[in-house]
Amino acid sequence: MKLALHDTPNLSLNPKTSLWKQTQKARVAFLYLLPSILLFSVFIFYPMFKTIYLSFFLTDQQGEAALFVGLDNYQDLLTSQSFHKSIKATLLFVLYTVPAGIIIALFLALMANEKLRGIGFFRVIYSSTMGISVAASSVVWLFLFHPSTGMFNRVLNLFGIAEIQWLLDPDWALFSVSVSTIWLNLGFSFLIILGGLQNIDEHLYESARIDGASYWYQLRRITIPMLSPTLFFIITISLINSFQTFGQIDILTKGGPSESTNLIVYSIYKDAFINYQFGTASAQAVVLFICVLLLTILQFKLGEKKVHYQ
Amino acid sequence: SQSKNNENESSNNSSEDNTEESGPVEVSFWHAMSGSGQEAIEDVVNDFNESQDKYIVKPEFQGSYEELLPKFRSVGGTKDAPAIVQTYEIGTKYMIDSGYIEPVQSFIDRDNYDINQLEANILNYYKLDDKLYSMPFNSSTPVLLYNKEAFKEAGLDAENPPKTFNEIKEAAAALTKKNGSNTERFGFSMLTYGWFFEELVATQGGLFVNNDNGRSDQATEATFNSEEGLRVFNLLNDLNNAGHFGNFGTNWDDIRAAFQTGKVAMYMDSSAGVTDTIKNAPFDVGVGFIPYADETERQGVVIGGASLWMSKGISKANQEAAWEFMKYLQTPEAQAKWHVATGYFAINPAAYDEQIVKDKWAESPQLKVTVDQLQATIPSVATQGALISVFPEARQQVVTALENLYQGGNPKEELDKAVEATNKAIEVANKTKK
Amino acid sequence: MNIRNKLLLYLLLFFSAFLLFFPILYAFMISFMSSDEILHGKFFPAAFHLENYLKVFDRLPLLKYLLNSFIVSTSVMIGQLIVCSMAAYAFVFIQFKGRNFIFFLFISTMMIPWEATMIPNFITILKLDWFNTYQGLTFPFFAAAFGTFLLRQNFLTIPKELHEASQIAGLNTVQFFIKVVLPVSKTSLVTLGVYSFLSTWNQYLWPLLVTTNDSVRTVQIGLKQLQTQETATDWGVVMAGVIVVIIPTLLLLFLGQKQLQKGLTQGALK
Amino acid sequence: MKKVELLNISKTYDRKQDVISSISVTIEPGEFFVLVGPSGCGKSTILRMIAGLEDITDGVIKIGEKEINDLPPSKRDLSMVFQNYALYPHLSVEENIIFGLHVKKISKSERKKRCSEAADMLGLGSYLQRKPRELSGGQRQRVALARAIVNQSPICLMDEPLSNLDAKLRAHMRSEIRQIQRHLGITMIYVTHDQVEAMTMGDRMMILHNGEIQQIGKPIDIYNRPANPFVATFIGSPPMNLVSCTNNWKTGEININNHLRFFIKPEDQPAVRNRQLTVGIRPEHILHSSNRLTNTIKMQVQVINVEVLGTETIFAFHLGGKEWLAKWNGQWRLSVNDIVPIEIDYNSICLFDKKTGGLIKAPAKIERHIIEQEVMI
Amino acid sequence: MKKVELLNISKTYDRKQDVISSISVTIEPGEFFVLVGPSGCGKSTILRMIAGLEDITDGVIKIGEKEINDLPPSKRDLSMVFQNYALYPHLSVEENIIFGLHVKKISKSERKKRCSEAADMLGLGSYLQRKPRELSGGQRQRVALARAIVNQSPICLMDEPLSNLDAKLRAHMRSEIRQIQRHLGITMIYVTHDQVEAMTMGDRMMILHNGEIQQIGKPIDIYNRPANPFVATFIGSPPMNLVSCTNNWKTGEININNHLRFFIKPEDQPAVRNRQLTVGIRPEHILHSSNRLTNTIKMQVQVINVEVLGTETIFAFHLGGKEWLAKWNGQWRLSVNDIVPIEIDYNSICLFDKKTGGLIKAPAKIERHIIEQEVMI
Ligand SMILES: Nc1ncnc2c1ncn2[C@@H]1O[C@H](COP(=O)(O)OP(=O)(O)OP(=O)(O)O)[C@@H](O)[C@H]1O
Ligand SMILES: Nc1ncnc2c1ncn2[C@@H]1O[C@H](COP(=O)(O)OP(=O)(O)OP(=O)(O)O)[C@@H](O)[C@H]1O
Ligand SMILES: O=P(O)(O)OC[C@H](O)CO
Ligand SMILES: [Mg+2]
Ligand SMILES: [Mg+2]
Repeated sequence: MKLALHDTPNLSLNPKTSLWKQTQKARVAFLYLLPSILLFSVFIFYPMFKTIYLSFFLTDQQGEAALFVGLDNYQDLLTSQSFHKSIKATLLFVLYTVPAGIIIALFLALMANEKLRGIGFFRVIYSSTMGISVAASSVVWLFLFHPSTGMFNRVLNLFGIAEIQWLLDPDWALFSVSVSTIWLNLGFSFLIILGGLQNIDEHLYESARIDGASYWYQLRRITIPMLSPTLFFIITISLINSFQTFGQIDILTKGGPSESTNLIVYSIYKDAFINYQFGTASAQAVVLFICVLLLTILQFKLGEKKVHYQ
Repeated sequence: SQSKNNENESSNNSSEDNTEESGPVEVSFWHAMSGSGQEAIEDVVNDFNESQDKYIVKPEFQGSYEELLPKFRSVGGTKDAPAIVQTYEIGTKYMIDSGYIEPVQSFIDRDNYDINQLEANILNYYKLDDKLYSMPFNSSTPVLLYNKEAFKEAGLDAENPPKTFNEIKEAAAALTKKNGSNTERFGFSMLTYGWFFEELVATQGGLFVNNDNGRSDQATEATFNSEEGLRVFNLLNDLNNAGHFGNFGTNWDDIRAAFQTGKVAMYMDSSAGVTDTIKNAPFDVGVGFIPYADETERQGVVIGGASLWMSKGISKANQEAAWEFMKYLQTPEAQAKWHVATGYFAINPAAYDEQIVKDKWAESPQLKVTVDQLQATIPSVATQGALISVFPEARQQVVTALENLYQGGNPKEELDKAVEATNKAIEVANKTKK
Repeated sequence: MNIRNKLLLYLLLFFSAFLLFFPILYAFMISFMSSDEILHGKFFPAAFHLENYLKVFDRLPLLKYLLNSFIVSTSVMIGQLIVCSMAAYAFVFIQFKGRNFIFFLFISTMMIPWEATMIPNFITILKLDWFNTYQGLTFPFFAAAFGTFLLRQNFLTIPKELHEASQIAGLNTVQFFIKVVLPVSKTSLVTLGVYSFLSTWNQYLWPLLVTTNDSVRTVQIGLKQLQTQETATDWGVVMAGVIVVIIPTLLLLFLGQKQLQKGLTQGALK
Repeated sequence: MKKVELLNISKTYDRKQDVISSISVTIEPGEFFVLVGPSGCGKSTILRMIAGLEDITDGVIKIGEKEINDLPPSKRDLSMVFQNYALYPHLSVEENIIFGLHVKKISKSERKKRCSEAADMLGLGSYLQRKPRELSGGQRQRVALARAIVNQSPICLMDEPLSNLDAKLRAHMRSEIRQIQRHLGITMIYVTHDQVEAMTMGDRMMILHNGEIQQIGKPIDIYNRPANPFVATFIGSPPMNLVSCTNNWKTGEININNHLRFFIKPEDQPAVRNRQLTVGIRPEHILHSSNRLTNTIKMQVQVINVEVLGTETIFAFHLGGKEWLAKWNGQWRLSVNDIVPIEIDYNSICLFDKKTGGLIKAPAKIERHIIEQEVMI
Repeated sequence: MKKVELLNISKTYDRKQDVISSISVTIEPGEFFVLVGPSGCGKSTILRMIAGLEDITDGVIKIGEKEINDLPPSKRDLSMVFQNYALYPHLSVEENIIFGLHVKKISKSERKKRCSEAADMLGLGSYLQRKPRELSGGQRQRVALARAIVNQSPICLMDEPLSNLDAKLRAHMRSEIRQIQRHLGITMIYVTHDQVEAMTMGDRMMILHNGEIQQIGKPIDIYNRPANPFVATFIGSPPMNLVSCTNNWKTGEININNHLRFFIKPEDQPAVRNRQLTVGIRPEHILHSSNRLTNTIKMQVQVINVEVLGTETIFAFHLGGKEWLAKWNGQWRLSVNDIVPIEIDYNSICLFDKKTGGLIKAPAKIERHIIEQEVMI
């Protein structure tokens, strides 16, 4: 699980060996990578370059570049209040969903990793949200959040607590969307973490148990370090996914109220699909891309140190 | 083999002329109707297909209005373009400018088709420079829905709903019921949707954009922060501050549920939603005209909903099929069926004389109010509706402004902000226009 | 573990399971209710009417949608497993110059929001004349940075002795890949398979874009067709649709889980 | 210092076949108890049951006076060296060693001290900061050993702790472990397959075969009086030569395939009456015929294989349809096919009951030098 | 049958310290070559370089006449037993064993045959359908061994292949491996830390220490003429006793800490002149003083530790400030603190140069029995 891959000493190749020989491994690797590279080029890199290109233009109603404006789109973004709001909402959203989601998933996975009767049932239940589409789940959550017939407000009423405008109050909306997102992503994180847990050598726990290490001590000194590659993976994925959340927003809030849930991706979607402003949409996409990229690099740089690789 | 089939199907839409020989001409009809609307549209299309044997129209759902448009934009002018496409009213300007569509006026002129049989107030919207670009299809307007039982309970006249802004305020005050900090029933509510704002401005005679709502010339500036617009915002602000306004967000179903469960006593809904609401609400539902400001006269409503457009660049035969279908839709029988099934207006008023409509109206007389309101509309550039290419964005700005307003924002400031943002979008759009 | 702890753990397990499963349970209940019951916010339906389900199947060619979804999801799953495992293999077991760079390039594709590339991709599909075809629905998803990343992480945990032993046994890279790496990584292949299947199953916007008619449309679009904007939504029917749509995936997850557990316990020798 | 008691312990993994069948043994406090047996006989399984890592299918385990069947491993207060080391791959050697001390809340300075003591003893001083994956096999094993040593638990379980070490280090470790065990008074249960370890380290030794106890006793007693042919061949290297024979109960003559005949001494005759016999003779008791000894069985055999070790020479020959091994001191220049004269002292012969396997006669007074008697210069 | 040639091979993992420093050796076709050395000395590393699993930092490896530095492992046509088995966890024992044959396109019946042969030989017959994780440590090792055996590659590398087996099985495997190797004419490179394996199996043996060759030669020659003190203590168990002494070049007297004095024979005197000496004596050459031998160094020592093995007794005593070990045949009833008379034959003494470590005098004619001369009944 190393990003800092070992470049093996044999790259200091014997000068006698021909270039053809030297590149043999690279050529074999290329064959393995070919399908990916082809598909990526067509469906990701090309559109990405197109996006970057478009971000320097104002586009016409057909979505074609019409007027070169240089960095104007970026400048506009930086001064645009609603983009600031977007960024803030996105960061908050990431902050709400990623740590909480992973901690809950870890908690569930730890429980489900115990060897108990019927544990399979719980594993299925805990991973079930993975099988539920954003569309389907958001519809259900919409119902749960419903201001007049929703389950949540009913429960609050039951306890005599003032109703909450879950999706209508800008102070609550992001939170509510986050809750449903955490729920939705839980299944996947759970499965991944459970897999990681099961891959830890049982002998290590045996040894620790003999030493008399408490559950928490084992958790801290063995489980978490041994799980760190998995955690690292799921954190990276969750971060990226969280930055790209779209479906829930579209169904639950459409970016409102008062743009409080207008995450960047949704803002991009709106600009591109509803307002036909591909130029600004592209500029946002590029900004988002750079943000996520930087964050991921940062994560790899910092996180790597804490991650133990087998 | 599946994919081969599809290729054949799509090539039917293309401009190859030889398809005429082989049986009936098949054309695609892209629409954005889901739920019961989709059922109704499929019924109507079926009727058409059975009524003759030269053409077969295939209704194809393409997502919401918002989702349909970018898709059409991408296939427009190619062989994958459908013969007929449904577009919401605020996409009109975009469609006209796109160059992908054939104005129906050319067929009207060719066939000397009499469009005067159609509802003038509807045609007005889709006409530009006396040229009809698309065929109106599913048209709606907003109306005021109220809970008659709540009216009685509050000692109000259930047969006489409030007409002006002030009356709304008074009624709302009377209808609001509190229980400690929780409000059990709000007097008034409005979906946080730009459409209702546009209608409330229009009914006062206010314009949304300059250049006669964009109808005499390309609109260059938004004008909805005029006094008419401000009155609407003030009304909502006052109601909200008084605690008489219930905010149920941007979701149609939420506000309907609120009304039907008695959480809201009055709200505005699309005429297309009236039938269902009457059916589902456990109490008597009253329907009234939308309110206007006390300072002005009632001008009426702008038409909403969508119309049908014909693609350009497809084969003559396909265009012919599209045209035949459009004509069929305007027949009183088709319209009557459509109106009864959906609550959308009959484009052809003759439909209202059909028996099924009469039966329906007898059953729920409230439905007639929607038609009355439309027919009572005074034609003007205000009630004709605005034509701007960036209409969707403008609506969004209004939504944001409304949301901010409900959170304690200043009406004037929020409105100005929305106008400013809209202006910017208009400016960009005009700049990039070819 | 003593009895008290066990009991406590079971309690926690049940409680979490209930919380987690509540929304699904709720949807399930609603799917049997009449609109009147729904409006009154009941939790248990008065009776388990199948009306809503009948309506759903009557309204839409749901079986056909399900079949399409199944074909599309399975294809993407298989395609992704093949393409991603090949790439991951190269990243782990072949040492070549620029490996880091290419890997990072791959990873970086994860950062690109799909919504941002949708329109150009749509046009590509259009140009390829892949409208209304399974290719159009599946091809763009065959290569996935996520899948490559996941498999790479797993391949890295394969003891290097296995690679060495295979090399000495005379296996070439392809043989080692097929005979050792893939079987040993069954777990993560299942994980990725389940993941890619489900995420494809759950797609909405892309299938909507590249199809214009029902021929290859997937079930999520059907779900959308049950909801309406302007006219009242029949929630009972929608929830029935939701249940119909999620049952196959839950089932798959259930079956996959068994396979997953099996795979997990067969983990590599330490 | 605690007693460990196994009462009728059984274990099955698959609920079909017993891996351990009803074993009872008491390991005394402070005892060094060695467990030997062929690969797969259940040694590790027993250790793991004592440690609490494996459920006990049947029976009772007591530590001290307490039944501990249901006690979790952490409460049993013991340390263990695993056959496959079980090092924490994410911790450095040092952290691995003091892992258990940490848990036991032992002060930092004490931890440091014990760690460096153990590391010195095991020659790990310069590897303390490495991760396990950067160590050679033997180095890893030493870390595992150090980890158990620093714990100073009253009971220590070791599963082939020296199998990957070279002879020199192994000899060193043998005495170190023994010294630590004595010094701390630890009760040690030690699994090994090394003859020398088994013979020299244990106070007592238990031989296991197919999950059943073959013999328990002092190593040297077991060597001298193996309870059955299995033990006889398992302990001692090269193993005891075993061959079945016919015996004439009347004359007391024993006949090995007509190749070798001798008479049972009168005092042993009652014991062999009515029994079928297996004859056993240790390789080192097959002597070079020197004419020095009397009352021996003499013959000439043909060498079929020779192995010359530094101090001794082992050669094989055929006798009675079986391959026999003989071990002579020193380096003999023997070649295959050489004819060599050998002699066997009757006293050094072992007799087993062919049917039950029971020992009938053990070697007597062979090479038991008693220094007090011999030396008096 | 192929030659393996190492020319000035060096290896470093961290680019700082050499794990292997400039080793050159030629392993002849069909030779059984044993590699021994203390833990961590680089044995596995050498095997891995030959196999192509580890890059060669410097030097050339040839197989046959071909330089193979850059040949991938799969092209080198050799088989290998890994120290930690490296079994495929997803395959059954049987599939593990025939894994390589599959690749080599060997017919199904032949695969079956070879597999069952190997399984029988290693006692794996009843485990063929199990997965590796259901096996005990020794069983796993046997699977790894079987896997290498069935391959019948011209070169076979084994890394401590018997370390987890019990003595009996190990003895059996020793001769089996040797026979297979001879039978197939395989060139075998064999790492072990077991003295007996090292002494008996190899045609030649190489002793490695800190990545450097200490000595190469026939095992018995190395035992008799160890090139330096390291080899002397490493080969032979218990190790040779080494002690430094002062020597008077004029009189030829050797003085070990004033405890032991003796004179160097005139013929050896020239070699020791001007040198500081280390004296070495193997434990088995410290004899019980029986007055039988003349010209020996006699003394009495006090026993400080005794280990009684079945055939021999090892005891320790202090002499010249060092602990010495002596090994006597048989079981001696010695106790700690006993005073025992010992004698050492001058011939059995080893002398090393204290500075260079070079061998000056090896034991002469000690216990080299030559059967032809002795036996003539
Ligand atoms: N998890 C398991 N499932 C099934 N059988 C097992 C399992 N673990 C061990 N066994 C079997 O139980 C028997 C005893 O195993 P154990 O590990 O105790 O042997 P051992 O005496 O330690 O052998 P070795 O000296 O080879 O390590 C073996 O036959 C083994 O195959
Ligand atoms: N991957 C590695 N990185 C750094 N050092 C290593 C690595 N592998 C081995 N070493 C070091 O190289 C030296 C030689 O290791 P090697 O495994 O060859 O020893 P060995 O002779 O096989 O020992 P053993 O008998 O204990 O298996 C050791 O000191 C070891 O710590
Ligand atoms: O949903 P409809 O068809 O009533 O239309 C309402 C709005 O006019 C859409 O823009
Ligand atoms: Mg074991
Ligand atoms: Mg090694």
